[in-house]
Amino acid sequence: MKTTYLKALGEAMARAMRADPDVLVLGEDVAEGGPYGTTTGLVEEFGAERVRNTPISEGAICGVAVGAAQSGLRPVIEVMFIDFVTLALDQLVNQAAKAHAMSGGQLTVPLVLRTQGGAGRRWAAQHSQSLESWLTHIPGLKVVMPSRAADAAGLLASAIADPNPVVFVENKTLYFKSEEVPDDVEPVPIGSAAVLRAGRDLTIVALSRLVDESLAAAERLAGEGIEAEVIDPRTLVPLELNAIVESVKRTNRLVVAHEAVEHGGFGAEIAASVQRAAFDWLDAPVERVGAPFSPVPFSPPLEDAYVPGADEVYAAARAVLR
Amino acid sequence: MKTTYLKALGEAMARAMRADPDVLVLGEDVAEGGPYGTTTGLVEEFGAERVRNTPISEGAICGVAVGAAQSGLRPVIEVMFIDFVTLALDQLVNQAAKAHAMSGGQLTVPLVLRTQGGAGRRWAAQHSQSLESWLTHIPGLKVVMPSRAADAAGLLASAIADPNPVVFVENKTLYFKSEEVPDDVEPVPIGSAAVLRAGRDLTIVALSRLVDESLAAAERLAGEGIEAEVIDPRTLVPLELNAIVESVKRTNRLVVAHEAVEHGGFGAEIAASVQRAAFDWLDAPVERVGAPFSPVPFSPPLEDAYVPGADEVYAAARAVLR
Amino acid sequence: MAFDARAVLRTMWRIRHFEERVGQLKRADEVHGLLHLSVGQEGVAAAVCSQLRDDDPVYSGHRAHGHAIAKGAPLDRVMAELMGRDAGLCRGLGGSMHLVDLSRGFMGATGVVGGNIPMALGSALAARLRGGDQVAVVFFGDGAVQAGHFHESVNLATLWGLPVILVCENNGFAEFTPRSAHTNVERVSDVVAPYGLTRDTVDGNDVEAVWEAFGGFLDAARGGAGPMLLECLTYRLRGHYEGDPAKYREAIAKADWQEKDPILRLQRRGAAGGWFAEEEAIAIGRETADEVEEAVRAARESPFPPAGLAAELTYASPPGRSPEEPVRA
Amino acid sequence: MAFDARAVLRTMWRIRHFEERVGQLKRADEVHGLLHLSVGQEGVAAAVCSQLRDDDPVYSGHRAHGHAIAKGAPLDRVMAELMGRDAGLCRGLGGSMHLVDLSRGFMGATGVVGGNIPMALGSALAARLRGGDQVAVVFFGDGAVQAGHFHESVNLATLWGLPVILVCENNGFAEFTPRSAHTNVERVSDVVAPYGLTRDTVDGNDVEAVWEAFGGFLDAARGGAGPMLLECLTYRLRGHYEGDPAKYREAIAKADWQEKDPILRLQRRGAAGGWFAEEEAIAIGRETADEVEEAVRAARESPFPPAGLAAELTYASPPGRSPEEPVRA
Ligand SMILES: Cc1ncc(C[n+]2csc(CCOP(=O)(O)OP(=O)(O)O)c2C)c(N)n1
Ligand SMILES: Cc1ncc(C[n+]2csc(CCOP(=O)(O)OP(=O)(O)O)c2C)c(N)n1
Ligand SMILES: [Mg+2]
Ligand SMILES: [Mg+2]
Repeated sequence: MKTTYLKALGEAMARAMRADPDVLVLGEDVAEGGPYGTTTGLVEEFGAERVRNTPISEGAICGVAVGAAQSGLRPVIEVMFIDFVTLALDQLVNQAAKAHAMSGGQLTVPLVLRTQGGAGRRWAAQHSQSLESWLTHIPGLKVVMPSRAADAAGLLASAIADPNPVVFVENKTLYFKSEEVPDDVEPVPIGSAAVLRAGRDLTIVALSRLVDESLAAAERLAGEGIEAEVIDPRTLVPLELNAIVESVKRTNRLVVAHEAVEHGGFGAEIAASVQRAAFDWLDAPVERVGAPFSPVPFSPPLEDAYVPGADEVYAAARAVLR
Repeated sequence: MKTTYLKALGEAMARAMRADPDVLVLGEDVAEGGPYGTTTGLVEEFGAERVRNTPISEGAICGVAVGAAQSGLRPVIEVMFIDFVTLALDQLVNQAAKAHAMSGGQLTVPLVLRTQGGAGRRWAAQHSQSLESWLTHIPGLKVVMPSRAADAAGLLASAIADPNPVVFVENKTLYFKSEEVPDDVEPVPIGSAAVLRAGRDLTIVALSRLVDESLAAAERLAGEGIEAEVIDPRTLVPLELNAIVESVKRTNRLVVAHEAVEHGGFGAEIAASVQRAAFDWLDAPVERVGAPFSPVPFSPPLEDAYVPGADEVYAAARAVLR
Repeated sequence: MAFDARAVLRTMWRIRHFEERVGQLKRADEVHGLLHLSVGQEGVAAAVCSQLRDDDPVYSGHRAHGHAIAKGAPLDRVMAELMGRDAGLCRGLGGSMHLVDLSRGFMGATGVVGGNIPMALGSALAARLRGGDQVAVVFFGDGAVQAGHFHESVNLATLWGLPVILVCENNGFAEFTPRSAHTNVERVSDVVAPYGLTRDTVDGNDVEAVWEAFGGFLDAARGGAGPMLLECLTYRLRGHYEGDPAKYREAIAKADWQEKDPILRLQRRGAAGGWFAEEEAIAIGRETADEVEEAVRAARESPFPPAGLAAELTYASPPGRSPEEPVRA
Repeated sequence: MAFDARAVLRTMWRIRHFEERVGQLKRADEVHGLLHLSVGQEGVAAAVCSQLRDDDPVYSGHRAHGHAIAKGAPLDRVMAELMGRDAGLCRGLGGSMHLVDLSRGFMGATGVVGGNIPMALGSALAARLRGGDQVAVVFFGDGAVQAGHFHESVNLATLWGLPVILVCENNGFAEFTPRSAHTNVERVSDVVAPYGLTRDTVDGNDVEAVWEAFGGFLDAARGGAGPMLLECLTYRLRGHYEGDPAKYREAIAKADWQEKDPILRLQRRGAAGGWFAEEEAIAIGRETADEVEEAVRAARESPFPPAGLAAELTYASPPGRSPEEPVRA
């Protein structure tokens, strides 16, 4: 069946709400479908009690979700831009992430925080960030970042079913990409990576929007007789590091690619972990592809130059092959 | 002259306020000295207009500081615990860090956000975190994290003089350590590392509280005939990576140690950068020392086991020497 | 519910003895961390929580011991928590600022001022969506009222008509500074006036007054008339935290305090009203003191938690792979 | 300051023509990003900013074009910014939601709703501590009033008596939902009542009324009587952003709008009051339309900024070592 990343998310929410009356959706304008239409149709099917528009109060909304989750509901909240998660971090990091441990295991917080990041739409520095690496540093949170419509649906199903707080990071440029998906989506287990292309010469680990960019770079490399293996971790926490390490032990070369600023990005964690786990197998230093160290510029040519893509992945691949 | 990290900070603020009428201090109970007494005496000398107690409104306080800085003041704000910086991140990350670039260079935001992190005082999961790595991922912010009273004073002077927003990360367990410092403190340039112990066999890069722990580990190693070089970057952004890389090119081995959770901590950035810059010189994978992946437990024996120290640094050193 | 003077007196004494004992044990380094005692404020916790059911969710903040005890948390397990023992309410992982007793509907305390308020709304929302008649209650101080979370929450609670009662213990101080250093609005109940929610300000040291005011709110909220805000004017007898020299304010004269003390007041009132004989009050004081001693003894017997507990409880099962292993792979 | 009908009319037409042109250019893909137009709301920007000095700091939000223009930002440089050109106010780095013109005291816009309000307090604090008589002004919408930053700021501004005027453009909608979906408190001026600050609600499409109300506040604030809040009831004629189908609300009937339109209203009023001849008004409309065309032409001539500009301006000089080099070492 043909669908889009966006529709896949909406349908995953609808399925979860049909299956479990405790699932509800909260966020700004979600009953109107939100700015992208991700939640379109939900209020008609499930009503305004379970599909709740909220005021512009990201902090309180997240706190409400934490309390609701602690009391048995399974809230799915939408924070319109990951840039605004900055307003919800006390609730997410100090409360949601720690409640289970701090209570000695009494409380569980099965909430999903859906948000989206990334540049490319000329929305400038406050609506284009990629801040997922922050969340990977917080024990108690799970962090999911799908690049495929089918994974988005399958991982959202798993996230809603998970007893822990899950941050679900979407990408605004993927929403409208049309894609073929199986008619009945299987839940995708949180913590499992996907090998999207097999190869023997180097491994490329890519996140979210950089997955397609990396596949494009792999095509170009293939034209030059180089076979790149492309892995999409899909989940950042818990990360299936073994899948990456096993691949690197075969290819002996690694490129890690994401859209977030390279400095302090999740690529650093992957690079640091792999150089330790596969030191004797690496024939070249791990190369990282990420955004340069500056805010996202508004001007179209500058934004286009700022956002890493297939060219940067290709160059990094060439560097590790040198 | 003998002093403490705490007193050094207070005196640095007093000196800056004497030298520049635009410098002011804002924060909860700062006129009363705050919970530690860092700002004791300031209100008596500079008055309540320049030493301002605030309500419990971290978000607005940070925003006030941004606006004040954009209008020519040099605010030094105190966020009592780095855990509460979660409430000020919109202002810090979306506004302060980006104002200069987003305005095409028109605005400057010379503000200093002082805060403190770290465990060890049984203050539990919401008052013991180390979140500095978040801030190193944000272009436009400088991040300073001194381990020495003299550096605290010298770097705070530089931070207040800096035209950019500087996050000044202190550690609660260092405050009362008495230390010998020169009578008139020299400003310490932001972005310069300090080699605290020279050695040929391995390099240990340590942050904040882990610096003394690493020096202790180095002593123990010395007793076993191993000479560790200990480097305190002092500034995380901008990081003097060259100082670390040069050292590693001599010692061929690196341990990075900080108190923050290892996963996603700043040690990952250092490890990823060094394995790339010194790949051919490394005789062993870079080892990282950091906290385990869990919230900080309250129970004293568990907290003591949780917080990394000299033993963990020693074990990591032994691992890279294997 | 009719005012149960005996029960309230017993609860207040339980809290008073507990807190006093915690103060001693802190100086003896037997309990740990940042300890915020509620000595002098017991009336609010007792009058409010005595009227709640176990399934009414209650949230508190950094000054939480009294609320947890009043909600029914066992003294020995609260004490064990402050000692960091495995028998503690949170198995020693939470500590003073993070007490939780789910079985008693004590949903937890947060150390981040104001952060607990939206969570209470969430529990209220859950009660409503699941068709229950539970009422959520959140305790917070006057300092929290200046935090954005408070306003966002009051707006949401009124917009959604949630069954939640916001109980502000206004002791006139936030840490070392008086309310006048935090806001121009003296009365917390005035701050929320624009939202048109039912609100009241009472003398928090007059337990009967708190009982009546809260009881009325509770009945209304059960009937679906929430939210409400109850401001209780009270007084913190000790420093902000144990060890705080409290130089920032002059101590209250002993006589004035005798006048204010919610426990002594209730005893005087009870004696005058013939609610209970003086001996009975004395007995309650003695019995609760013994309970606290017994709690200390029991808590001391509990071992510290197993080393791996925090890592084990970082994720709820099925936790999936802990991210640490892969990192260690 | 006496109401200057001509100046205000000219400013409103300037904004109207600019915004309409931006709408066209967006469809032609010549301007970029999330564009929030203020068509229908020009009266507030014009009546407020016309009374300010260049050194009075003004903050705005995501719907900022009109405020920037009214504060004196050159049309061509605003247009060039929306086109992402080097001649733009922010050299193309900011875009529609981040306009800044420091020389005119337009301190900037933020795209994060509510985030601009505390910053305006900071500029007001700077004015006071540096002994100036500047008054800071911040524009925000009704949606921002439910954000914690708003309340924390109102409390602080009143506590510190800061020379800041909070101007709320209440257009009854936040994105796709009416105010009733965000709060039970219809009037923003009622939300702040407890803080006892001077406040007023006026018809924001009646420029004379806005002028008078704001002028009075401004004089008082210069005299040190701040803060104040002015709520301007207005109406957003277009969608939330350009391209928004605006299905969520029925279009206003042309006749009703003719009635409401702040520009037509002022023209009717001006003609009736003999403030200016109809030809004059027509001329103002024509001249400002030409200005906008000239601005478009000039903006188109500007090149895009140099590739390295964002990295170069990430830190103010002396920037010290950019962290990137070391990472690249
Ligand atoms: C967000 C936040 N900021 C600062 C603190 C530090 N702090 C702990 S208690 C306190 C004062 C709280 O006063 P109040 O709310 O009146 O409660 P009380 O201590 O009087 O019971 C402060 C500022 C905190 N815990 N959380
Ligand atoms: C903190 C935050 N949350 C959400 C958004 C998305 N958003 C942009 S404009 C807007 C509505 C703002 O409404 P209002 O303040 O009334 O201004 P108006 O658009 O009506 O001028 C929202 C929700 C945002 N920019 N910032
Ligand atoms: Mg108080
Ligand atoms: Mg609006």
